[in-house]
Amino acid sequence: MRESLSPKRLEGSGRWLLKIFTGLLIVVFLGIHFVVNHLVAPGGLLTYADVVAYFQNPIIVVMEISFLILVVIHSFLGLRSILLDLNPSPMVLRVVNFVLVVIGAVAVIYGAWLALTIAGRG
Amino acid sequence: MTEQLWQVHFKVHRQRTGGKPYVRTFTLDVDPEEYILDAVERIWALHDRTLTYRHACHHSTCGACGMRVNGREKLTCITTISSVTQNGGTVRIDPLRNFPVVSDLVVDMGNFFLRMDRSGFNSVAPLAAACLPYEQPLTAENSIDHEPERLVDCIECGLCISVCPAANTDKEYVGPAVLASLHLMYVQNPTQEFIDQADHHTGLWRCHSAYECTEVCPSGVDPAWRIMDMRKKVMSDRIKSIFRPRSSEKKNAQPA
Amino acid sequence: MPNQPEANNWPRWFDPRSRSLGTFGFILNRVTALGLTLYLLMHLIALGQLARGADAYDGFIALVKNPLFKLGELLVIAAGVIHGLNGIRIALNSFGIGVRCQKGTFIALMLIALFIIAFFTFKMFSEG
Amino acid sequence: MKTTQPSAIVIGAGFTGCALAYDLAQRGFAVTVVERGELASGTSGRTHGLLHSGARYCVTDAEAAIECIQENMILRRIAKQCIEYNGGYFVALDDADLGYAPAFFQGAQNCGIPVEEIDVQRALAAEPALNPKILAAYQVPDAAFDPLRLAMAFAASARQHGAKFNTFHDVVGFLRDGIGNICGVSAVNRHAGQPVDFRADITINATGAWAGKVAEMAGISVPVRPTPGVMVAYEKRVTQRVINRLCEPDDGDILLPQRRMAVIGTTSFEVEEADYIPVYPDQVKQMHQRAALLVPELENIKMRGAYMSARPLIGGLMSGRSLSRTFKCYDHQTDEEVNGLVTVTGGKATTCRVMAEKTADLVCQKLGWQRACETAQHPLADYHLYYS
Repeated sequence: MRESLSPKRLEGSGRWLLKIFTGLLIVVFLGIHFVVNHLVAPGGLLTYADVVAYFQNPIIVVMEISFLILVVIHSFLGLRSILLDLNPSPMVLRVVNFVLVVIGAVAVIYGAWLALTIAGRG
Repeated sequence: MTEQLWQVHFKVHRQRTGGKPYVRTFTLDVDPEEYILDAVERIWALHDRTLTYRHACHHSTCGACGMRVNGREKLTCITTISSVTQNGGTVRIDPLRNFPVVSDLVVDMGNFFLRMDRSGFNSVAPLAAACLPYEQPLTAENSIDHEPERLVDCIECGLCISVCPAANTDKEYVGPAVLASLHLMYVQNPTQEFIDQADHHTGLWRCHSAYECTEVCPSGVDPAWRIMDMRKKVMSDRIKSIFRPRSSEKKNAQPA
Repeated sequence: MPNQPEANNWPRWFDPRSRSLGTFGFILNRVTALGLTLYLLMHLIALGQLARGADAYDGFIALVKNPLFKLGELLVIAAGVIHGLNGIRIALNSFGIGVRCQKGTFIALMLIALFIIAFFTFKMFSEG
Repeated sequence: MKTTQPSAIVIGAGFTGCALAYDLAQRGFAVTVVERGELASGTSGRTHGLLHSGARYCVTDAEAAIECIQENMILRRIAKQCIEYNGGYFVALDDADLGYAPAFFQGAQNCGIPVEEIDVQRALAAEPALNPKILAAYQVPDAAFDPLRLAMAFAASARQHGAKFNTFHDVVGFLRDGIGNICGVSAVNRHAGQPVDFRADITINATGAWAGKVAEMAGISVPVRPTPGVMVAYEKRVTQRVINRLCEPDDGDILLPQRRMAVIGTTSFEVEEADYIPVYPDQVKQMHQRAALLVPELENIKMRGAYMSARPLIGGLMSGRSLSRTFKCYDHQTDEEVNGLVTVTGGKATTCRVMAEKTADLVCQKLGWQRACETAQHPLADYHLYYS
């Protein structure tokens, strides 16, 4: 075979599938989210008390946290793909990867902590 | 062809190697059913001998005369003047995007052709394989001493790369034509090597489904469909590999 | 030589001139993607108010009640709906499904999106 | 007997120029090609795209026919990459055509062209789009080729042997040494708009229909007549084989498939100036009628393109069509006492390789350089590699 068109592969079917999979789940979750919101808190979660009450349900807590994880994965994979369109140098890309992972992790941990604290204030 | 002539203003991109680009306007009386390339050739022959442009076959088999006509990628030898303007109208003619401009309307196709070469692109294919897989395959009765063949659709004009939004920013992206070539080669000879070449961040995964390539292709290659067909293949292999024992997974494994 | 692909051509991603329907799908998807990512971060920071107790949060909600924020909220919903529906099309396409009728699919999905957005607009601005 | 590497300038990068550059480079010359436009941007690119079996000329011009069938077989071997080799039919549409058949069959055989009479029903089964009224059909080894890619394949092979191509370089004059012999050309780089000189032991004018104008710059007259013909391309590939009308060479007597198209040609008339030849609507109409005679459905199929191509026919007193299609090679030392310039013109796409061979033979003999031609033995380099 003649030499391949380009060296190291930085994006492939795995990440794409993950993007599609998370995207799909997000759509599903959003659906549930709206329905549940209207059953649990018909007026919407417009006061602190409502929110705390809403988070007393452990299923809700789990759902919200996993929802956050999905959104972070999906959006940051997308963001990385957009940045790859700019053909970054390997150095820059390494930084990008690092930053995305860090921000993503922080976001998830922070969100989880938030959900749990609120839940704890029952 | 109609006898009545139109007056049309041609605004042509001019640029000497290393010089500043500017626009020069030529006003011609043209037959509306003439082709843009005829007008460009007449501008060179009768108005300005310094104008440079690429052309050869004048009937859409060579792919040399790709330009942007009023901003849109066209094969100028088969684009009638009446299809892009009206009597007294203006036609803007620019070189293709995403290819280095050598001068005026001439772009450097070198890198693109070498990528086509590396993709294994073969200009002649068996009759059935030369068509799109979803088409009714052409067949000819075999009174010929070998399997009938034909020149394939892709004429390597580069319009698809010029119009592709991803190719705008990423010079490493091989572009629709090369991916389409890999698909064509895979159809003729289903070996993994073609898929592996396409399965890359500078290949299949740089496409963002704008489908412009298929829109502008003057030759019915349908690169967008070919790209998506290869994605399907890569992803189904990938999914299968998840359920297959580790050992057989090497080929599709993602580098870290 | 000029006219080569360059990172600083990125504004062309969003340039709809002399382009076909497919690119509008691409532009919409990219704009909404960036918008929603931005919103995600803002949203998380804003919700930090919850941690700071009832008064902080209720005060924040009061602020959010004004039409300007409501408009922003609506944009987020719109972006979500468009990105979601368009995403479904692109996902299906990448499995080789409906590539050749992608235009029709796009129009249909965007009409649905329009309908949903209209519904939310009505809903939000009707209940003061 | 020359021992240091000889150098040559080839003016023109059409089929002849590219093939000649390859031939000379392969014989060890340092070759510089100077072309005012893109490769094959003159007559070559706009050729009909028919790889002749020679049968078209086997009655009127045996010399040309024999050359064609020989070169046809060679190109089929060395240039597979840009030829769709599906053969061709000669079909008789009326009694006149039938009357021509015996002479045709005999002529083809005399010229060594593998010709076979095909039962009409079988021909119609093989090519259902053919006019069902055909009275006879003969199969010959015609083929269709891609013009630009054929030129590029020769050019790519030339570059593999070190030839340098200067496209978009307009030759404006000849350089002469102290004693009036031509020692190169002065040109203008049209990309940069700058003059540039090229020097070499010998300069070959391979500009086909423009050979007369280029030779004029050296004060030499070459009797070549630009003889354009029109070609019309249709949106549908109606046949898989080349369809020729079984008659003496005539207007619109060849219909060939190319990619998804069908291309009908051609006409023949003479012009002085080959730089710009308008496409005449009446000729297009005429082609349309002729095409519909061979394949009736073309009557209603959309035209995709129409173009003019100026054959380089070598002058005499006779009118265009009846001239020999074989090429001529002039050593201007023998004719005009101008040393250092050779002109090759005439010929046709199918015979470009042998034109190059014969011209290179002459050049080698002039310079006392003894190297045999090997262009018929080896396949051409992949045309993409022209850019390597």
